[in-house]
Amino acid sequence: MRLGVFVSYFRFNTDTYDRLRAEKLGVIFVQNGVYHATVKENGKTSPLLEKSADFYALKEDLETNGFKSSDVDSRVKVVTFNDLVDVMFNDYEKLVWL
Amino acid sequence: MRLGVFVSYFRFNTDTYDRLRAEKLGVIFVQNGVYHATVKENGKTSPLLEKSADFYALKEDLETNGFKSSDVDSRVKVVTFNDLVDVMFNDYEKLVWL
Amino acid sequence: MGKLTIGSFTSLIGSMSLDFAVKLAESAVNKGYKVDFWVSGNATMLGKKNQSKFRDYSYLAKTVQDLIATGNFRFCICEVCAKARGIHKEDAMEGVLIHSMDWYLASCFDADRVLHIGGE
Amino acid sequence: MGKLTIGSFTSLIGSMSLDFAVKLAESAVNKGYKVDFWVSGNATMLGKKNQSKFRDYSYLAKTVQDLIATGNFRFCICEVCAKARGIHKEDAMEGVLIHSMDWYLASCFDADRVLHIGGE
Amino acid sequence: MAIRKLAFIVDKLPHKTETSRLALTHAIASQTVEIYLEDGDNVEPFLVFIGDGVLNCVKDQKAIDIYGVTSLGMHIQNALLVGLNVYVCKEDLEKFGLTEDSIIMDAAHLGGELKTQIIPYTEIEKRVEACDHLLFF
Amino acid sequence: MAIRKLAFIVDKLPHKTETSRLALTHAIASQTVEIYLEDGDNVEPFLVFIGDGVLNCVKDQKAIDIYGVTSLGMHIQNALLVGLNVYVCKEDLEKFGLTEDSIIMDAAHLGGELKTQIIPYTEIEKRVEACDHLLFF
Repeated sequence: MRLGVFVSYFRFNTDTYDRLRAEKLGVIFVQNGVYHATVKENGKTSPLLEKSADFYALKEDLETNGFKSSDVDSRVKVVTFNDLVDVMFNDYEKLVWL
Repeated sequence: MRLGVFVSYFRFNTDTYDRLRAEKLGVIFVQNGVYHATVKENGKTSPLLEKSADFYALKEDLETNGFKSSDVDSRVKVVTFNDLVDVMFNDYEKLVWL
Repeated sequence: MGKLTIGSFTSLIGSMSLDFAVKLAESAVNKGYKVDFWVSGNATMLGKKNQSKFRDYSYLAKTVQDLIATGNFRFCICEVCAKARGIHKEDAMEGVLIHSMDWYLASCFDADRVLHIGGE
Repeated sequence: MGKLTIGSFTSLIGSMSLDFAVKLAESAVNKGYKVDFWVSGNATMLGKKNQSKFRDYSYLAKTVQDLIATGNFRFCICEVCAKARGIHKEDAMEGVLIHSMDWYLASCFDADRVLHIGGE
Repeated sequence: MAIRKLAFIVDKLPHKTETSRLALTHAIASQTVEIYLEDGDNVEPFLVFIGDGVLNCVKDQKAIDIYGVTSLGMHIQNALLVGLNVYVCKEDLEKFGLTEDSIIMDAAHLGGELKTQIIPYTEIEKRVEACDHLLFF
Repeated sequence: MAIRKLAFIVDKLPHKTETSRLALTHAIASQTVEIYLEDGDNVEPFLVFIGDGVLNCVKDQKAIDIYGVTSLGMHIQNALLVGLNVYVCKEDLEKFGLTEDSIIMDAAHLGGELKTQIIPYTEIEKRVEACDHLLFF
């Protein structure tokens, strides 16, 4: 299956996230999830980025929280709401919000 | 200071909890906080119980979630809402809800 | 073009998940998709009429009404969730549908994509 | 006997923090304490009139009204938080006070204990 | 004529918030969905409890006595009663030291025949893979 | 004649939920509290950002442009403008690799004189110890 996973929290129990598998897996950071794409804690990037997946971060939510595209980890693609609709319809068939 | 700390979550970022210090510290498990007093994960009790503090768990919330007083860790005192009012007024002067 | 069904529980203002969901719906409708938007739990507050606009509080009522006016957007609140919160038929905004939870499942039936926004 | 001031933001029904807070207030009033209960954010929903009672949804409106009737319990909703959610003076339950946030701080001024229930 | 399978996945705790409850009430609402659909069409929801979500299944929850609100346990019994499949992750139960005896396994006292199914996570994955839409609560 | 010190402590993130915002709006409401109090009595709130809460202070938040709602940054400037002390935990800023340059340090462009104070956690503890009531958001 092609599965798109929305992550809206920075702090959450990641047991479910860690377990999710799919032929094609996408992780979309929105709301406070965007901190996974931008901040380092004690110099370390988010462990969520270690999963084998395509990563996206919502531009509007990055900016809401004071970040620019240049602050985003190189593994993460910045998308707008407009882009996100295409990602949802073209790249994934099932979507979940953790 | 005499500080009473309410814990209503099972999963939460415990950075603030770990840092809190007081001459007299009380931790009151309510709502889903009661799981800290009752469940073991992989055989281990909650790390929150390792703090130097007096622990309480709300009887009504234990029962709401299907637990009895006999399921509660021996370090934790079971209190009712009625008891809790006394604890708040007699044993602590400042109260926080994490 | 396909149909997107969005379901959300999270409260108006107190959570920005609903702001996210409304903006996503808007983008999808603008691109020509049909969107069904189901709100239950605290999200039913978004169906309440007479919400006031202040700078310190997000305000989604206008966008929802504009989207309804396009004809490609259905907005439905859970009847019993709303009533429990004191939101009855006469308290609802114009154009808002009020149904039982089965409406949402029926919408999922012929949806091409479903985004169910659970959480707290 | 002393005074307890409780402040809560969390939503009606969607979160059970408000159920906890109302039960705590009830126990304190029964023991002879005075309680001020401030609700802002989504918790202002608790001040809405005509909440319906269903088994699948917690129902606090009756307890709040009984507590108000004791004369030892003041229940105040944040005016602007409520208006943003479409809850205006005419939508409020009887006996409910409506003030700005400064009311809460004034209540904290002479409170013996303050329990501020933040969180999500 | 089509059946759409919907997976209702609960990985959060009961009672503090409304999410687990809404998973149950929405899934049970499938009983009346046909009024909106054409003859022969239907949805088939099933419930999955994983991670912390397995704690929703613990027996003897007293929410109705204490807070006057239906417990998650009662909702799970209702789901079994109307014939919804309820899957609970074996490994996660074990992680919390729970067994068949500690959780709600049936609604026999209400006349229900269906039982809760405790299955390994790999089996849950197969069922999730086979569904049309995923709803995480 | 008494002054009650109230500590408003923010350890959660901005924007997703309303909690950080309500910390700021409630603290700022102290400007008008005297109408309820006797002459000479007052409350003195101060704001503390610790843990994840320090991320509320990051500059250039565009919440107003994107979601039409005041950003946490704007609220912090308002707090400084009305003369509330704003303390930010030094160690937590450093943990996230943030500096004075990355956060809101003043409301100078609005005519404010007060500056954000970056102090070690032990200093925050002293201020919290000295307050009458603690409000965690």
